[in-house]
Amino acid sequence: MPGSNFNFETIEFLDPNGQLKRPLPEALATRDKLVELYQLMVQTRVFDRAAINLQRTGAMGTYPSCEGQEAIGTGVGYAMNENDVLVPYYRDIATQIQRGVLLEEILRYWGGDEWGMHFQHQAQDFPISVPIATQSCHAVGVAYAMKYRQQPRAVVTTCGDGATSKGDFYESINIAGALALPVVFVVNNNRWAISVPLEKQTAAQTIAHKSLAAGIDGYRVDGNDPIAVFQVLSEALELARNEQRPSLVEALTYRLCDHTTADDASRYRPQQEFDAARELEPLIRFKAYLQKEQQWSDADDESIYADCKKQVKKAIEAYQAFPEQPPGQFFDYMFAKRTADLEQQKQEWLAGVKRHG
Amino acid sequence: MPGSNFNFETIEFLDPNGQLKRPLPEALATRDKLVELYQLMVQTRVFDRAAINLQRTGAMGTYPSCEGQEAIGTGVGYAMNENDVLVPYYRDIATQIQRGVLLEEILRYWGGDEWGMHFQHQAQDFPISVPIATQSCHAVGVAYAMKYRQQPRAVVTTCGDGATSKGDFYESINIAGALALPVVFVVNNNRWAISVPLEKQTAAQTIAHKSLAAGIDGYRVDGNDPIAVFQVLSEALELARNEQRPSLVEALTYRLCDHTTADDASRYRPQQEFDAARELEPLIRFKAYLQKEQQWSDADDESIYADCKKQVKKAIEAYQAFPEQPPGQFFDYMFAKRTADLEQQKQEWLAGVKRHG
Amino acid sequence: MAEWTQLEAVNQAFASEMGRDENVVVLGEDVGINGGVFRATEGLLEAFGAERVIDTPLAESVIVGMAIGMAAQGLKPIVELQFMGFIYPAVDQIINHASRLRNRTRGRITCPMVIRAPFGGGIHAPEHHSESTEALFAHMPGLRVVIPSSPARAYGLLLAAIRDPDPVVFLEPKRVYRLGKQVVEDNGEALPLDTCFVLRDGIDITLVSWGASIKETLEAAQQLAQIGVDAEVVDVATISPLDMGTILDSVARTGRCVIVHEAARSGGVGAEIAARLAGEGIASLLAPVKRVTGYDTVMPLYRYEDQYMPGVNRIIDAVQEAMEYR
Amino acid sequence: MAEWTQLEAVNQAFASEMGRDENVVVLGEDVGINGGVFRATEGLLEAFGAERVIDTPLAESVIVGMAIGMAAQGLKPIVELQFMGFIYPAVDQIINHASRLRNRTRGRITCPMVIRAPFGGGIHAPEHHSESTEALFAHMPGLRVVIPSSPARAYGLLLAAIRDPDPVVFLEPKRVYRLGKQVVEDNGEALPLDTCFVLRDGIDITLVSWGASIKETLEAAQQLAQIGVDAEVVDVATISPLDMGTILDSVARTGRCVIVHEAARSGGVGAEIAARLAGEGIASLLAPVKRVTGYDTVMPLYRYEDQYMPGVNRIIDAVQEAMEYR
Ligand SMILES: Cc1ncc(C[n+]2csc(CCOP(=O)(O)OP(=O)(O)O)c2C)c(N)n1
Ligand SMILES: Cc1ncc(C[n+]2csc(CCOP(=O)(O)OP(=O)(O)O)c2C)c(N)n1
Ligand SMILES: [Mg+2]
Ligand SMILES: [Mg+2]
Repeated sequence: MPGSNFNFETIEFLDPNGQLKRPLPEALATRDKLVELYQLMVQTRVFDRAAINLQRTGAMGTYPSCEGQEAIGTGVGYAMNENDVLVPYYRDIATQIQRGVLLEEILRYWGGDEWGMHFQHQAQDFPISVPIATQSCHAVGVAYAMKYRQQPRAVVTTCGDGATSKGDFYESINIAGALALPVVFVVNNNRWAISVPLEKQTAAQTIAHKSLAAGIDGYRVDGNDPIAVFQVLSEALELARNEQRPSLVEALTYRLCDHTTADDASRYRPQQEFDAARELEPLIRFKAYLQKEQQWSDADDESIYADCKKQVKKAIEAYQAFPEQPPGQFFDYMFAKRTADLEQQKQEWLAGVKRHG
Repeated sequence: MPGSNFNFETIEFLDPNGQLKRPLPEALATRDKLVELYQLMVQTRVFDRAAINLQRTGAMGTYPSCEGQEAIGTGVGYAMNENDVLVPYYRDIATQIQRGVLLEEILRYWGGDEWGMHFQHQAQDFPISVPIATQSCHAVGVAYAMKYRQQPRAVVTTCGDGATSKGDFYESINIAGALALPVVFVVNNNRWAISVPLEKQTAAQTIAHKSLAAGIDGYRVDGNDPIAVFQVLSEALELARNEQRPSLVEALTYRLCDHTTADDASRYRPQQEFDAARELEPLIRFKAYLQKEQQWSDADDESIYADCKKQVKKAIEAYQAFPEQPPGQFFDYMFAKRTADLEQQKQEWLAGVKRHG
Repeated sequence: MAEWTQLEAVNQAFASEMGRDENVVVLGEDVGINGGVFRATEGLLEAFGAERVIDTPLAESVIVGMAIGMAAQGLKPIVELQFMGFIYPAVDQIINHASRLRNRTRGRITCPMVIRAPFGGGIHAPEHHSESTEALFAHMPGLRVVIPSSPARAYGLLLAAIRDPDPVVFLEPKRVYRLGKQVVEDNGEALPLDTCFVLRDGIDITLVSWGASIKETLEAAQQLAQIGVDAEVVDVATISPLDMGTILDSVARTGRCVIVHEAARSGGVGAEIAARLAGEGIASLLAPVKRVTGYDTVMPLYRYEDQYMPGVNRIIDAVQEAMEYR
Repeated sequence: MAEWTQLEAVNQAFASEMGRDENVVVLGEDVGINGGVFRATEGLLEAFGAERVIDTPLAESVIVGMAIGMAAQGLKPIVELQFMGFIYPAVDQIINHASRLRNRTRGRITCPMVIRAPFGGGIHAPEHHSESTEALFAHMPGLRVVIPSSPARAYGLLLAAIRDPDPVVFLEPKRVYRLGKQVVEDNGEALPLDTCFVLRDGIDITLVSWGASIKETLEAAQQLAQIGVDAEVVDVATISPLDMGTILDSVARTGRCVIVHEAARSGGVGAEIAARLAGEGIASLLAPVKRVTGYDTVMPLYRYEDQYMPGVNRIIDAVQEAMEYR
């Protein structure tokens, strides 16, 4: 078939055994930085497990785990500048924590409170978008504003493999190409969209091939390797910031979890495939690398886990200590100022509360 | 840029001077067939001019000319089997007339009467879709039904270059690939979407490259050459019907007309570009070929034009002789049976007509 | 005879009709091996095969658009949209095509298809999973909008929707999907569309509702009975086209009306019902028509959704106001 | 001072506000060199450059979605959608995002943006070019829906819409785009949103309308005056949120009300107004609230569109019925 024989090379630094296959990128060539990457992944994993547990015990609502996909967010966040903007989806915790979003805010959102998206320490990043792929469109708008103001900034927006089937994804990459906007589209290709495997999602040879439809740069990267993700994103962001060259990055990973806590993947996922993917997961690999090449000890490892657990414990306490919204606050943020209708409805509502408690 | 160096060859038979560059496809290797192709193009052109004239004189509403693009519909229609299905857009007159749609029906539609889409002699083809690219979705559904019933049939759906920016186009080619459906997407790349030139529409290297996003076959063809269009469509349809291989065909042409009669292209279109495109248009080229290679005389040409004009005159007479819809018919086809509400509204309406005439 | 939840009733209606008519196919995200995120299509893949139970890519516009093409070829597609909050990308196909193809072609191409979506709040689901925007579709000429509120009606109305020669938006109140079972005979018999169901006779006031709110409405009626107010309860069921006759008849007898729905108040389907009462029904009205509804706000995230939902207390308050009006 | 058509007034509002505020940008299909298919953006490209007057690819969803991203960064995007019939692909972005981002982020990210679309029938345009589905947007919490009906209101309300800190759907009645000129002062002054405009005082009956139908409504009022019926005419202008106070006041004085709109009757914005009259306003009503509207059908193709449109005769008939009601 014409065209299908074109290949995107998959960029890898660490192999599944933690063996470094190319020299480290300069920006990561110190032990501290590498440990930081590891710490971010561990932090994410520890948080993720705790969040699932909160859901299971009824202390929080439905939650989408990102187990197995921690390297993507870690590499992406590490490559971003503070004044770049993130337009995320729901498996980007590792990125969000680097962007200043608090763990307790993430819990608060999944705990059913809008304040979880208020982001005390992050003014410009978008909240996650539940309607799949819609955020791609916002990202190009943010990128347009940066270009309009001639700022050397860029946008990273993320989505899943399933999202690449949606019109919004394609309209966005196409307009990013047509208007030459500083935006990087990162696709977390975890091979599943709830119960639909990638093979049913698209016949495209790879997700990276979709970049050709928009005339933007395409990259494929090992999404279980935070070094590779960092490196590719750094390059892509550089081109975006300085040359207004948009790109699409396909990060290959696997969803080592149910779709969300409301899902049961055993209904549809072949156990063998899952077991094989487990072998490739980022934390084991990175630890092996650190042990082999960076004098990483079991004690170091334990101490990092202990640290992360402490952080998460604090976040859970903060989550549980959040004040309730004042009664009827849901009327208050629809518009800059409550309309007359909303004012009347709020009064009516308050009167009802008064009557019935 | 990775991938952008991949090229789709443009398939051509006739060069702009009417010189045959490859042997004729077997299916067209008689003078009669070639004359038939020419006649279809002439018929379309003559009709088109007459339709514009009807609009200008107030006898018909807004009309989208297809001047310069007659070879696409001619080749497409000629390649289709009777039991294939066409899901067209608004510049497919040359295809539609081969499918049994009457010229007077086309006039009737643009003359503001739904009966123009009733198609007395064509039960299954879709009417044109005004909302851009929406028809691509219908085409995959029709193709699904054919595949479900294991019929060796296929669907052709068409759209413009602008339409390829829309989510619906992409969702459709992607699902056609994912489900392996017998459908051919033909893009009339006339280089403009109203006032927006192709360069602003997409940064893709070619429209054919968009096939790579869906993992379907891609073709590029000279859309001013009905032989080339016929040949590519024949191959693509064969693969669709027998192997459930969907494809995307980019047909290169130029919009040698205003967008519609409501448009004034001189506001935005470079005259030079237009003049250059004029040189390449299909009727001149095909006539030159017939003269050089098929003993085509001026008398033959005049007689074909005379024939076509006669047809068009008859069509206009039929259009003008159409009976008016019975009063209030717009209530009658919303549902298989008028609902109680519609019955009541129709009675109310009829009473008003009685009162005021 | 079996006892079913609404969800089971939906599933059985599928099974029954797919067994009867091989033109019926089901398509949507996760409808196959996963049986749908609510399990409404559970077992269908095994029973009818992957050609008839189609797991699609994640693309709502083409899912509905594709169903239109299928329907034009004589199939009877049933689309599952995962949640009503994800119906919007398909609105163009629904409004501009599904509802119009018959009229556009003067009957040559028709769209017998069903678009199903779970809707409504109250299950502590994430953002965009609690929509009640049925009014959007009720305003669209050429569409039927049908909402069951019990297992028997889910079964009978879904059968009717599948067999209807025109497109039907079929909204399933997910809050009551698994709430309460009912004996339903699996006899393949459809219930009538375009008809209200009177669930409780009464003489003092008419309560009009649909979907999950029927639950609170019936509860309110029961409590009201204890304080001497005898309420009639009407389940609209087909919210478009409205069977206004039944409602007008009831209000002609009771003189008072309270409409209950979860959707935002302004421009909700309650407005149309109240408007017709203000028109044709005005002579019957002894009191203002009250609407107990969601507010003109987004549905709050789950921790606060109870504040938003129209509950029994609010219905009773409105009824009492209406009863006291002179 | 200049005499402008509505179209010129829109164009001037653009020019005025773009001159004043460089955060204002315009985007859409053909808005650049072509000046928009109706020429509403004519001259803006030359005056403000291609960075601020953006010809986009043909993709309504990303056009609106992109505007959301721009607005989040402090730009004030004005989107032109070519016709209201092509707004549907963008409904998801409008409903799920533009109207909700402020609430979702508790005010952190807001969407000051305007979505303009020409709407309504009566210009003999092709299929899908005659939509009046304003009710869809009026039902959406978090959106303002504004419809001017004169050059002065087009100018003043568009300025207000651009300056508003929240998203505004701004629907321009294209049938009257070039019908009649009016002296408008180009003073950069906005008119108030969320307010009805009383166009004619009267004591016998209240006529409520918006958009192009204001024309027939005023004509009807004039003819009615000749037969002794003195009608008050209210232009709703902001159809969401409704300024119901003005309408209730008027009906409190007249006791009768006829609502006129081009959209399909069932579930139209007229329903909400009538419903509020049936609620809060019931004590004022001396006659049934009448709605003179489009029918629950698709707008017919142009040869038959006059059959569909609510004309002066139908308004007068309804008024007479309302006046005769005892
Ligand atoms: C428009 C829309 N349709 C459907 C859904 C329901 N849904 C939530 S996540 C999901 C699958 C997403 O898969 P993918 O894009 O691969 O991301 P992943 O969850 O695998 O990271 C679906 C269908 C939704 N949120 N939005
Ligand atoms: C969804 C939608 N948006 C906008 C329009 C208005 N419109 C009609 S044709 C057209 C341009 C189409 O360009 P292209 O796809 O290249 O086809 P061409 O007319 O050049 O054959 C536009 C914007 C429409 N019909 N539908
Ligand atoms: Mg995935
Ligand atoms: Mg074109």
